[in-house]
Amino acid sequence: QDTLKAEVFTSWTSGGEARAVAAIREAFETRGGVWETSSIAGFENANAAFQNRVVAGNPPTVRQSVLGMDARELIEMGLANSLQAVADANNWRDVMAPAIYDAISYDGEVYLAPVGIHGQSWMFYSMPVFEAAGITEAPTTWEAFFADMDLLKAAGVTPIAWGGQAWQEAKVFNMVLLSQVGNDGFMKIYTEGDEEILSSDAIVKTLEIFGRLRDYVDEGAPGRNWNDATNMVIQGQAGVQFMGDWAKGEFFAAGLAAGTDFGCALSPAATGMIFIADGFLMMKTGDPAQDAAQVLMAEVATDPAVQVAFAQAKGSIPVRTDVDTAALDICAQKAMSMMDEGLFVPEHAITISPDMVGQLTDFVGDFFANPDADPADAAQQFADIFRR
Amino acid sequence: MNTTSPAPAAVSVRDLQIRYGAATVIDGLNIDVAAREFLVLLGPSGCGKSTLLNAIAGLNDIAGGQIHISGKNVTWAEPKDRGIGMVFQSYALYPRMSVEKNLTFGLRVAGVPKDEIARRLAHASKLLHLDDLLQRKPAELSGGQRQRVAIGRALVREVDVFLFDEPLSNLDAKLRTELRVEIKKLHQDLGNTMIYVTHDQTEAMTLADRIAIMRGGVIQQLATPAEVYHRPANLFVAGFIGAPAMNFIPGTLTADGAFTGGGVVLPAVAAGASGTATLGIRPEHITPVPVGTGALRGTVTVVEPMGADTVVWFDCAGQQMSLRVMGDTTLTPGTEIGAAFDPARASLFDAQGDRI
Amino acid sequence: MNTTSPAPAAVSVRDLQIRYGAATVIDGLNIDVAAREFLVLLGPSGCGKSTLLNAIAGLNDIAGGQIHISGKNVTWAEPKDRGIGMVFQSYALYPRMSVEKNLTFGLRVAGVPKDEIARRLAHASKLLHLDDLLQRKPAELSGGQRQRVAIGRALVREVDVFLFDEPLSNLDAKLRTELRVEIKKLHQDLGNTMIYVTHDQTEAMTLADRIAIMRGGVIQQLATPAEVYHRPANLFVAGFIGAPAMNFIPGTLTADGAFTGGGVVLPAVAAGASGTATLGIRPEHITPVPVGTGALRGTVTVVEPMGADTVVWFDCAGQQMSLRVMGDTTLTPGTEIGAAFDPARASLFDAQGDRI
Amino acid sequence: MSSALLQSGPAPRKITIGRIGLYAFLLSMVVFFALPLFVMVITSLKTPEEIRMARIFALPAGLNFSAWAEAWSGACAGTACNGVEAGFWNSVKITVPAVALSVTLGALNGYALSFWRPRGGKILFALLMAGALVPYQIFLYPMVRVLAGLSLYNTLPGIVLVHVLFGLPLVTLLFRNYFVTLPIELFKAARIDGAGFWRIFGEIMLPMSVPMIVVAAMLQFTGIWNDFLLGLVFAGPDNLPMTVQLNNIVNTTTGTRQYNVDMAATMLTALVPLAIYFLSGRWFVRGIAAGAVKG
Amino acid sequence: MSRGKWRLRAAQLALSPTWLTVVLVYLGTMAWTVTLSFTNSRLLPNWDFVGLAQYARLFGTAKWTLALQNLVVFGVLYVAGCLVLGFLLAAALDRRVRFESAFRTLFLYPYAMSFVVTGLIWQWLMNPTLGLQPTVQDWGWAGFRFDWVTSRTMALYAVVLAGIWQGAGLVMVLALAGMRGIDAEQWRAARIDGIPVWRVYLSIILPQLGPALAAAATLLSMGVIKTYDLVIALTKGGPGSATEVPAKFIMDNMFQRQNLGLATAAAVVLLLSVIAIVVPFRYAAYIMAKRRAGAL
Ligand SMILES: Nc1ncnc2c1ncn2[C@@H]1O[C@H](COP(=O)(O)OP(=O)(O)OP(=O)(O)O)[C@@H](O)[C@H]1O
Ligand SMILES: Nc1ncnc2c1ncn2[C@@H]1O[C@H](COP(=O)(O)OP(=O)(O)OP(=O)(O)O)[C@@H](O)[C@H]1O
Ligand SMILES: [Mg+2]
Ligand SMILES: [Mg+2]
Repeated sequence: QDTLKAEVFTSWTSGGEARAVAAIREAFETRGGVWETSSIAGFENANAAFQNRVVAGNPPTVRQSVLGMDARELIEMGLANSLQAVADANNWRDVMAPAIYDAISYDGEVYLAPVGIHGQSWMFYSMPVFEAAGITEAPTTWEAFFADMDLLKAAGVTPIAWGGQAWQEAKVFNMVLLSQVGNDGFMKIYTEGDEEILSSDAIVKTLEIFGRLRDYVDEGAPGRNWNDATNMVIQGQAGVQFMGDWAKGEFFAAGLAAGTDFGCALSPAATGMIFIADGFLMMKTGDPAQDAAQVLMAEVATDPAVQVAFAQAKGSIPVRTDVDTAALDICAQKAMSMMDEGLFVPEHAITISPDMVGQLTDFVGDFFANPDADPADAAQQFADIFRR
Repeated sequence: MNTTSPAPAAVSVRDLQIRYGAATVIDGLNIDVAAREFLVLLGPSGCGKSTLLNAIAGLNDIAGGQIHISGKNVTWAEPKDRGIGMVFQSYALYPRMSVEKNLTFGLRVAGVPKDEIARRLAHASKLLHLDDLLQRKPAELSGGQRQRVAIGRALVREVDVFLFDEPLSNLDAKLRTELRVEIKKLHQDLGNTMIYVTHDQTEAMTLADRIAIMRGGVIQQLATPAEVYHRPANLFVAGFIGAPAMNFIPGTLTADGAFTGGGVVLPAVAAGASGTATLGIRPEHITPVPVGTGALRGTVTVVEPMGADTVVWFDCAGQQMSLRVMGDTTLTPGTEIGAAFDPARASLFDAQGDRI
Repeated sequence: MNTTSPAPAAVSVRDLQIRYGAATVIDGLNIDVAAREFLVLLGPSGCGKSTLLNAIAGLNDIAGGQIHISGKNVTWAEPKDRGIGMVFQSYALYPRMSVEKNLTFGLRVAGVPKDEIARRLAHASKLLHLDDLLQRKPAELSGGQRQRVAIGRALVREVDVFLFDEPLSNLDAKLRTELRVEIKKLHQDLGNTMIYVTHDQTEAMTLADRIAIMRGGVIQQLATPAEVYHRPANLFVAGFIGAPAMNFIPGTLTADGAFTGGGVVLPAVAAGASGTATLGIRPEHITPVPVGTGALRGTVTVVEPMGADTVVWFDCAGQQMSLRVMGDTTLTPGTEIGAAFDPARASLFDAQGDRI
Repeated sequence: MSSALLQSGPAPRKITIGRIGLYAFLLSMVVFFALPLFVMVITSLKTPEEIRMARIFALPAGLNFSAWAEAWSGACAGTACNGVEAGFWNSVKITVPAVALSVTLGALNGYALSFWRPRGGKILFALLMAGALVPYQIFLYPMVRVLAGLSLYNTLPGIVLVHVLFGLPLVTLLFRNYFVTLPIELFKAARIDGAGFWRIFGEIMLPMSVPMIVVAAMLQFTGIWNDFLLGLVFAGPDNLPMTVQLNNIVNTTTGTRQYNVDMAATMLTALVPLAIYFLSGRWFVRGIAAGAVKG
Repeated sequence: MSRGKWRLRAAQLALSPTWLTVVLVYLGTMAWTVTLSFTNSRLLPNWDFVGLAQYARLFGTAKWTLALQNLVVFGVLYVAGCLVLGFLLAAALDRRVRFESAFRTLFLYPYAMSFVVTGLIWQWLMNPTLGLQPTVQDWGWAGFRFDWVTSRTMALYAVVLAGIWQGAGLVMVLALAGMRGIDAEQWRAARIDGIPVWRVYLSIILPQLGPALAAAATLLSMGVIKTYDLVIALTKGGPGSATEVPAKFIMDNMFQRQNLGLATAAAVVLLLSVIAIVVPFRYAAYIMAKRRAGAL
């Protein structure tokens, strides 16, 4: 009999990511699977390698993929296996939040096995640094935030640990945007390209606030990796970092505890939690053994115990609502409760095409890099992305 | 087919046409080389000597005509099958092979038996005094030695026809004189047919049984050295052969066949011709005589003592002329002299430059 | 201080020593070149001619000695300050500059006024017939034209001493003959001092007022061409000058001064000397005579007709000898001949090779 | 007696201002060119603590090769902690045959194009040169299709083939330019000796082109060894070259960036081509002088 | 009488792999690319033709025009910089310096480094918080700034600098070989003419190095168009889009943004621009060579 061998193609190579994957792997192997990792660091590189393998008709068994539009074309071209049967058998519709179940379904059919949800509107901060600067609690408005940042500056630390790569900047931009347009407005922009909101003052305001952040960034920021930025907070060289919850993994890996060494607050004035979720896409390989392995993989990845272990390691939150959250850290618990309240908003990558994601990223990157950029003009450019 | 009775001719070229791209370099050339003959192709640079030789060797594609070697039509044959050996100006020795390997490469390629190769190698290296050099690489040889190896490479092929393309022109004057004599002796010893390209007239004169003087792909004169020297077929040949060059006196032919020009009057030299003409006199056929005597007069400009003889340049009615005397001379620049010559040894050319 | 009265000498070299690394190429050489003299340095390749010339030009570091030019000690002066112009074998034209630029580049760098440059340019280009070529690049010139430009570049410097390093050896024989005459005329017109390096003896013979024959960095003979040709100072000079080379007959001198060797007996040629000796006879001083008459006898091996004269090689007691006759000859290889010569025109060398 | 006499005029000074300026320029260039290498080496020898002090020019406290050892066999990329060792051997397996093949084929091309001038040769050469100017990215998909069709995709022979194909223009150019400088008489002499196409190539032309083989091999070697994109796309998971693994190590970090390990891995990756240049740079220069790269 | 043809059969045979490569790989790929550029392919190739829409979009994309501009600026500065520095180095080494071969090796070794390594190391040296800047500031020169990689205006020059560091050695070797090939008598002639050394290099040697430098420029240009690794390793195209280059634009759209149609259109435009630059250049060289041959 053929072994249940699965080649898993991921771009998860950093510490927390790697440990999270290991959690799935362990369970998969315990249940008789044979796991083979193909990981390439960097999205561009991983994508290039993956897409070429698809073109060659030699895809890996399992592809790590972001929920939403990213996998759409592969599915539409019939290159992926449906997971509807697994989903039905394991009753995914009931144990997963509707937002998630929607995001893994394409035209009514489930194709992705979700593995983790990331809350993205986080502001991590170093508690010792805040204390030393005389800041007692995390700011909840932008005005308060900037006041605190001035304190940090005066204390001689870099206020914001800034990862100067456009995709990171886009996430911060979204946090500001969310604070200005609210959950509904955010959804309207990113699902419908709502003209009214796009032409409103809120966008200009967003860009003004976003632009002000430049003053609190050190000169080494451009090009910096997110984990290098996280490390600045860990080392006490910087005060805050805006980042998704995967940054927690770095804090934990450095032996820091949430709530005592570092704080996880919502970004100022946040009205909800922007999320992004990862899943496994099961590629059509034409090999029955691999098909079987894919089913096993889907079951393992969504298994409650694995979900908790994965979330713990990666800093994410489980995709199921029926798991025991006690083992999770306080940040994750905070996020879970927000999810229960229905305050989760999907990130742009889930709702708009990769092409538009790219344009948005370019836009944000250029805007932030150019201190002379005029917010009003920039608001026009932002709206243009959705007008095409 | 009608002209193909090449039994006596070792090499016979018929209506040869050669083009490089659009340019026709040789257009309808015919030449027959007798067996055992030493034929020299002489001409200025670019006149097509190498082109012709390469065509005979089969190294050039030809556009038309035929080539026969030793009675066989080899027009389309491979170079190796033509029964020729060739020696190049640049020696073209294989730089990474020893002399011995150089000499035997062709034989080994052809699969000649070992002992036969050894025999031929021994023969050639003895004849050319290469015995001590066999293990050297070409870079370790002097120019003259390299040239001998190149000849040896043709020799071991034991063919009837040897082709030489300016084999001595990369050597210095002294060596050239020595090797010239060697080649002449080699020809006397071997008795092959040799076709030899050069632009050095001394080589041509001393080596050739016959000289073919070429210009622009056309043979101007094909004759023995003496004939070419003393009875040049046209002005080009006359000017090309001889150093210093033949003196030319422009003039006219009158209806009665007399030549007048440059102060010279020669009665009844050319019956029937008329119009402009040129009189050619070789420097050694002019003798200095007291001023007033002799057909010519002029002022000495330069005196070139050569040891055995002396060339005196003089200005004759605005034209530089030269004369040659044995040994030394007392003439000095500035002297007025007269000059006499023997009309019988002079050449006369018509308006087209052809000999009358 | 005793030797330094260089007023009459244009160039004066004292005790010159030149080393390349450890090898001493020239060791204690002295030579004086008179003003307006045409001195030729002649010698085989590698004998140090270029080295000496470069030292005079200031292009070589010297290890010892002094050099005076036009009365000034220039031993350490920069080349440009020595009042010399130089013409190189490879022409050394600046390839990307037009002829005009080539001629004037040095003047422009030196900051010579524009009209002065124009004057000198006009003068040189007129003298050398370069007017039509001024806008061409060197690559667009023929060899002879390039050589004229190279001379022009030395000319515009308006200096007293011209140095030539084998200026004609890259040209073909015909052009060489022509330009040789031009250079000779140039010297006659300009009246500068010229030092001219060559290994071509014809050039040396025809151009020189005096020839310095060098070998291994040492001057073997410094004399007029006629003297060098007819009374060579030693065997080396005798063999080096003349083509075909002088015939040498080895022999012995008896106590009474008679020479015996190769079947030749010459009574009382060298009083006082004895031991082995060599008799040298130039080919043109040997005349073919009926077998049995004449001092020598032999078999003709090769006949080289040259047009104006003919060289006949004959085997004389196992030794190749040559003789030269005017015009053609009826001798053919294999003929037995006798050969006569005039002892007065022969040279005799002692065991050390020096002239007796 | 004559020392006063012989001593006349100033003897040339050996050390001139120009000379000093020349060496000053050269030394400043040495700093410019050597600095990065120097920093890489010393950083790779430092401990993480030393690096954190942010003095990149400070010499390491001691010779600490642990970063090298880790980079070689222990550094992590994802769940795998194997360093660059496997990649090193993959690179060797890819580079050696690819260099050998492309140099052979390029030499053959150059030879055929320059001496035999077959019909269409000029067009072929022009197309080849045009191909050298195209960005690799656009070759990827079609090449992948072709290789997949040949069952060579993601195999060692496949990646070798890709390198050979993309190396051809440069190597062909080198050899063609070299062969046209050789005297055509050599070729003619061999033809008269009866040698055919292959024999002339193997016994006469190849032995003569050693300088060019060196240049071509060195250029190809560094090119292929340093390649990232083609290795990433064509080599397949089992044959990933060293550069891809270097990328995985350098671009993924856990906590504090291990600059010393990054630098050691970088050095290890660059080591082979560097060694080749340091050891045979002389031959490279000689080959270039022999006429490799002209117009 | 089909002579001549069979004689060349071996040559054609030897060239057949190359023909195959050229036709299948180069021409085939180009045809494929051109075709795709007329489709609206996104993640994977499809054959849904949309005419020139991708081209229209391409030239409406500020990032692409910026990438082209950057490529031109980078290409010109990089090639010119390599040529100038390489020539200077060669001229310096040509002056019979001691330890010449040590210098030469040192100047050449960066050429053995990949662009990835080059980019990494210079990114580090030019990083204002890690590299040269804090160190020199520590030495007491507080105003010292060397933050090119993170400066929007200077980042492109940072790429140029790293490129020159990598490529100047090759030019040096080529130029030095060219200089050593120049007839020594020209130097002597120039000394007699009293031309200062620098002037000889400038007015006499430099013009003669034309072919060598052209060859070097060709080799370097081949790299310019493909510039990707260096930018990725050094700046990732940033800050903002300050160092965006066409190859990265193509790469991003092909593999990141699921915009294959646009990527292929960009590739075609890039290719056409290369041809538009190279062909007239080559043609001019060809004409000049012809003229020179004809003139003699
Ligand atoms: N491969 C070629 N392609 C085009 N033209 C050529 C080629 N080879 C020779 N030619 C031309 O053909 C003519 C004859 O050339 P060829 O080499 O036969 O002259 P040559 O008499 O041997 O001259 P030289 O004495 O200089 O060797 C010349 O005008 C030359 O330019
Ligand atoms: N730069 C050098 N380094 C070392 N030895 C040299 C150098 N130049 C010349 N020589 C040696 O010095 C000797 C004289 O050389 P020189 O060039 O003066 O000879 P030449 O008489 O001009 O010869 P040719 O007729 O070949 O030009 C030769 O033995 C040569 O090998
Ligand atoms: Mg020829
Ligand atoms: Mg010399």
